[in-house]
Amino acid sequence: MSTAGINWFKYSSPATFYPLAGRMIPWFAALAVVSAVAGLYLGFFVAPPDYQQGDAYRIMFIHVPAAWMSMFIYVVMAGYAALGLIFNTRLSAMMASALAPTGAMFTFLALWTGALWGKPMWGTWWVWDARLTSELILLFLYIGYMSLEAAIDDPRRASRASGLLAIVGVVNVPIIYYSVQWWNTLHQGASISFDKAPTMAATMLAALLVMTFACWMYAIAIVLMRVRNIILERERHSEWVMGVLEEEK
Amino acid sequence: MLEAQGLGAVRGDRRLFAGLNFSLDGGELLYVHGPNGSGKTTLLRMLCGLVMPAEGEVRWRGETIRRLGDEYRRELLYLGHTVALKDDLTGLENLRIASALQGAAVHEAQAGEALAALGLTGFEDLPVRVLSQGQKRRVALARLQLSLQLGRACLWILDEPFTALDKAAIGVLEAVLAAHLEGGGIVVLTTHQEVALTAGVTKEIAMGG
Amino acid sequence: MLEAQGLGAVRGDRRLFAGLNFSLDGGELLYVHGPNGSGKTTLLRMLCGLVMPAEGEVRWRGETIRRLGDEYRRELLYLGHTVALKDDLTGLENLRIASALQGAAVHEAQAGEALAALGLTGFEDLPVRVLSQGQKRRVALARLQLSLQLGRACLWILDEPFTALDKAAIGVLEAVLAAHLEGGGIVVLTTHQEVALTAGVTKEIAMGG
Amino acid sequence: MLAALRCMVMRDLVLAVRRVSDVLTTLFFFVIVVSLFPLGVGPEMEMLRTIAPGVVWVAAILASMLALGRLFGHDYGDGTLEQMLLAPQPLALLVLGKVLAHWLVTGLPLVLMAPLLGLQFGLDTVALEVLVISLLLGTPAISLIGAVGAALTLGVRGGGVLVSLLVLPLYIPVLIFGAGAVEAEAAGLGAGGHLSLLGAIAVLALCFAPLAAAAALRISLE
Amino acid sequence: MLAALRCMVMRDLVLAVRRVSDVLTTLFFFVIVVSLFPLGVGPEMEMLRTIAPGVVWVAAILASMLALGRLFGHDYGDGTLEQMLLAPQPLALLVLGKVLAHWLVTGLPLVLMAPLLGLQFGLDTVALEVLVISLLLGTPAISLIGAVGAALTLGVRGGGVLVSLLVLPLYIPVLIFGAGAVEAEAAGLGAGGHLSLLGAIAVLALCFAPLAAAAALRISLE
Ligand code: HEM
Ligand SMILES: Nc1ncnc2c1ncn2[C@@H]1O[C@H](COP(=O)(O)OP(=O)(O)OP(=O)(O)O)[C@@H](O)[C@H]1O
Ligand SMILES: Nc1ncnc2c1ncn2[C@@H]1O[C@H](COP(=O)(O)OP(=O)(O)OP(=O)(O)O)[C@@H](O)[C@H]1O
Ligand SMILES: [Mg+2]
Ligand SMILES: [Mg+2]
Repeated sequence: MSTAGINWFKYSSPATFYPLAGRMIPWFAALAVVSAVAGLYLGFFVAPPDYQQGDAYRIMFIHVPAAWMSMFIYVVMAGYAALGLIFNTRLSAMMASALAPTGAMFTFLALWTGALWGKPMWGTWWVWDARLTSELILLFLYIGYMSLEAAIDDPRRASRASGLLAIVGVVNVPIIYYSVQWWNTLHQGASISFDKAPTMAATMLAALLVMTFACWMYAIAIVLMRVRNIILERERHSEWVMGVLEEEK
Repeated sequence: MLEAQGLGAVRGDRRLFAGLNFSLDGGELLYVHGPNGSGKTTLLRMLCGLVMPAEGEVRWRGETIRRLGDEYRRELLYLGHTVALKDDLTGLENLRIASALQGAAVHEAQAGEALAALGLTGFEDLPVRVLSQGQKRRVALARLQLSLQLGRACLWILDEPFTALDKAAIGVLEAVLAAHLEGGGIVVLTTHQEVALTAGVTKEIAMGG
Repeated sequence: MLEAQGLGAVRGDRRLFAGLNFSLDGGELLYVHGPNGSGKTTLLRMLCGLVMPAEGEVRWRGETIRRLGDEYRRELLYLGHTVALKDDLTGLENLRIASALQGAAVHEAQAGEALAALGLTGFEDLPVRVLSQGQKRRVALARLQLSLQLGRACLWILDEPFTALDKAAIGVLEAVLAAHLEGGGIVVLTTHQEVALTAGVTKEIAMGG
Repeated sequence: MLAALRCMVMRDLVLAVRRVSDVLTTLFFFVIVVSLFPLGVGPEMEMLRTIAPGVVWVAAILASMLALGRLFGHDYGDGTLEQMLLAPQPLALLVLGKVLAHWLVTGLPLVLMAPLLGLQFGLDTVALEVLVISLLLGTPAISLIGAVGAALTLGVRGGGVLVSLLVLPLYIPVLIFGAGAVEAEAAGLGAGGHLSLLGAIAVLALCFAPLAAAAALRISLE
Repeated sequence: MLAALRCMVMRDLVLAVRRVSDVLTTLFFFVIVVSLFPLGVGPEMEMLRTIAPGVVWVAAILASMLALGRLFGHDYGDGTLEQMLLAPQPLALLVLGKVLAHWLVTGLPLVLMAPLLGLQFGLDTVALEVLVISLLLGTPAISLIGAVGAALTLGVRGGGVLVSLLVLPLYIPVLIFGAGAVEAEAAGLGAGGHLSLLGAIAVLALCFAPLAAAAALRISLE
């Protein structure tokens, strides 16, 4: 195995990861704040009003990143869960459970902003179309993951059981993503793709990308914070945690 | 044949045991004792591979049981706190199914013999549901008798097998254990009752404070 | 005070017992013994009013228990084969609720004392689910200790109370029983283990065989 | 007596809090069942609006029926129910306490959630109001009636499904008046009549169901 | 190996025969849920015909989901599941045997019953045919996927309801393609595409669900 392998295993130990995460959090948090401010400014003040939708479309700058994040975080979570199950690394399991609440939050945000947007656009808060429904199901999957984890007391068993569930649930993600193509629906199809020229104004696109970046940074920062707490809780009997707690007193 | 190396168990905030070592050869009985809650059941389940050790490992014929998998389980017979019987099936059916899943299908006659040896003549065809506590345990223990008849499983792990048995049944069980040890089998058991476990070499582990 | 008149039980095709008579006064212990499946549990449940007798009747202070209803149950404490604890509640909570339903609310301190008497100091606040087999039984038995402290229930009916207990716990239970008998209580119990039941008058019923 | 009732209610609420997931899952089951329908029948808004009260009511009945298994099931399994029978308190009172706690934990959340779901089906404010009132009267009746079925099927293997069979027919009047109230309102007929019938059912159930359930428990535990 | 599979299937079938009420109750639950709808929704035939495939499918999913509790529940409770884990047979194989028996006992009767119910909703012969085929492909998938959820929630209090939360999201594609097949047929689009997707789901579930369920069992019994 190469040196990279050794490093990897070194940082997969909670004891080394804990201080590293502590040092990284401020950077990500700062990046998140800066890019969120920039993105919102671009989106709400610089980007031109849409010729059809007027200003209502601006909700997109929250809706679309949130919807992307909701799916992406699920995949990442399942990936960590798989690592945890296969290599029995404690840290990956902790990462997976730290990701879930953030993913659920973004899913909820996508649903909420989508509903707000639907009122002016489609004249109703909600339609039962494939994409909306599958996004709702994604929320259920997150909630199922979290309830299963909460329902089992032994943390090791809990993270293994919920990890397995996360992996099984991955099948839903492609369904959400392709739902627009498989069923003809009210909801917008993909407007950004790599093989076609962008169909929207450059400032809109820029605002969207900056907002997405902000969501990323926010997610990383908050997940690192959460994982630090989980590490402390699960490893509270190990010597290094005792040491950390002593220091912080 | 059965070896424990540096076994340790943690439950909740409590470290039940750590650094437990022993090894057992054919014909040996390991008597695990200790007060309530000292970790006997946990240790036994660990030896079966049902609980992952927090540290250390269990070896069978020199190989870790995690790697052996089915090979190990073929030679293992575990009876826990619960009787592991289907209430709706008769004693006979229960015994035959348990045996078939263990990889050794038996005839009705053989199963009937094993039940008779445990004093259940006349009760073979009742659904287990209506049997008394002690009779249920006897049906469960008939698996030992059957395994003895077939000469199959070689490692018996028994968690408080004497519970709820009357004196006659205790006598039968003692005889079965002795016969198994004589045939070169291994037994690991816990019990709070005082019973005569004299045949073969008896090792002891005292758990807990 | 407790009288059985011509009690009989039939289960399926089997007549377990018939024409059973006895009477118990304060300070007396009735030791019901017999082989597995002889009908001990059935008899005990009949004395509680959980099983209707096929023939005969059970009387308490001269009145049939069917007529007495709640009055009888207020003086009765039954512990069966199962531990009757909520897995999700702690030992302390289980004890307090059981007591409140019995009509005698107790303080946390009192319940804690009872648990401590059974050697469960340090385990009061764990959910019962994680306790070992013997620890669960100890929590159940703490109800006896508590009833002793309160001087409430006067008739204890115990089905194999010594199961799964280690020696220390058996000692405690014996002492609790003795104290109850000394205070004029009545105990009906079954057990397959040999334990010292010397205090008070001991009557015996041999079932089956 | 009231102390025993309170003790019972508190006990079951504490147990529910220990297992918050229990509470949430009934609720989510309700939400999921309601959400399944549009997937099965297709997304036309007009049709969805018409079937909405029926769907919400059927989902509420199914969700509370599923939760019935837990009403006595655990207590039976661990032997505490036997102890309740031996307690010197009127058994019907203890049953009432258990049902009350059960409703607070499973029925009430459904009532609170229903308007949100109704909104998704495009119901208007008045219809939503009637829906909530009808559920508020109907769900206690459902819990009470269900308790009798749950008590009768205790210890019967497959009881979980048998209980549905026993109680569903009894739920039919509740369903008809409940869903009917919303439809009547929508049709401009006024929901008053339906609602008062629903109330009558609830009161009747409150008077008799605990007694019947207590009797059923004594039979089941023989 | 096949002997172990056969032994498992036979065992569960014998147990089901001993408890015929179990088998019947799943079926009756299905019938009752389907029959509740017209009560909740009102009697217009045209609308009933439109919603029929959706209703039948939702009812089938709910009924098989309810039966999931019995898949491993009893074996877990009485300790025989632990013995299965200790058996020298691939656990996934034993799981497959259990699921197969479970489907024969709970899924197949639904499939056979469905045309009768469809008839009551006024579906024509072609639609009925598609309905039966879609259920024949869909119900095994439902049992297989459900096994994973049932295994994960073993020993978790409130598992009975939690399992619905876990598996329902995974059932949605089955529901969409299943009910969609009948609707597509009715709309003259042909059910072929939907049915082959449904078949693909079933095959995938057959390959992976037993493995996942076996892994889940090992985790749950730790
Ligand atoms: C509750 C309602 C809604 C939900 C659950 C929802 C869900 C989603 C999801 C999951 C995505 C990401 C899919 C992808 O990247 O391909 C998305 C993207 C998007 N949504 Fe929504 N949406 C809702 C309402 C709306 C409404 C009302 C509109 C505007 C008419 C809208 C416009 C968009 C757009 C433009 C995208 C970006 C598509 C792309 O660029 O790929 N959404 N939505
Ligand atoms: N989550 C937990 N937190 C604290 N302690 C726990 C937890 N889970 C289990 N335990 C403890 O672990 C021990 C389990 O012991 P085990 O069942 O192996 O005991 P045992 O020796 O078999 O006892 P018995 O003789 O009573 O059967 C108990 O003391 C129990 O209290
Ligand atoms: N339906 C039935 N048909 C035949 N026999 C039955 C039936 N129901 C119960 N029995 C018998 O009734 C007896 C019940 O005995 P009970 O449980 O009272 O025994 P016990 O003395 O408590 O035994 P143990 O010491 O094993 O606890 C058993 O022998 C059982 O086989
Ligand atoms: Mg033990
Ligand atoms: Mg007995």
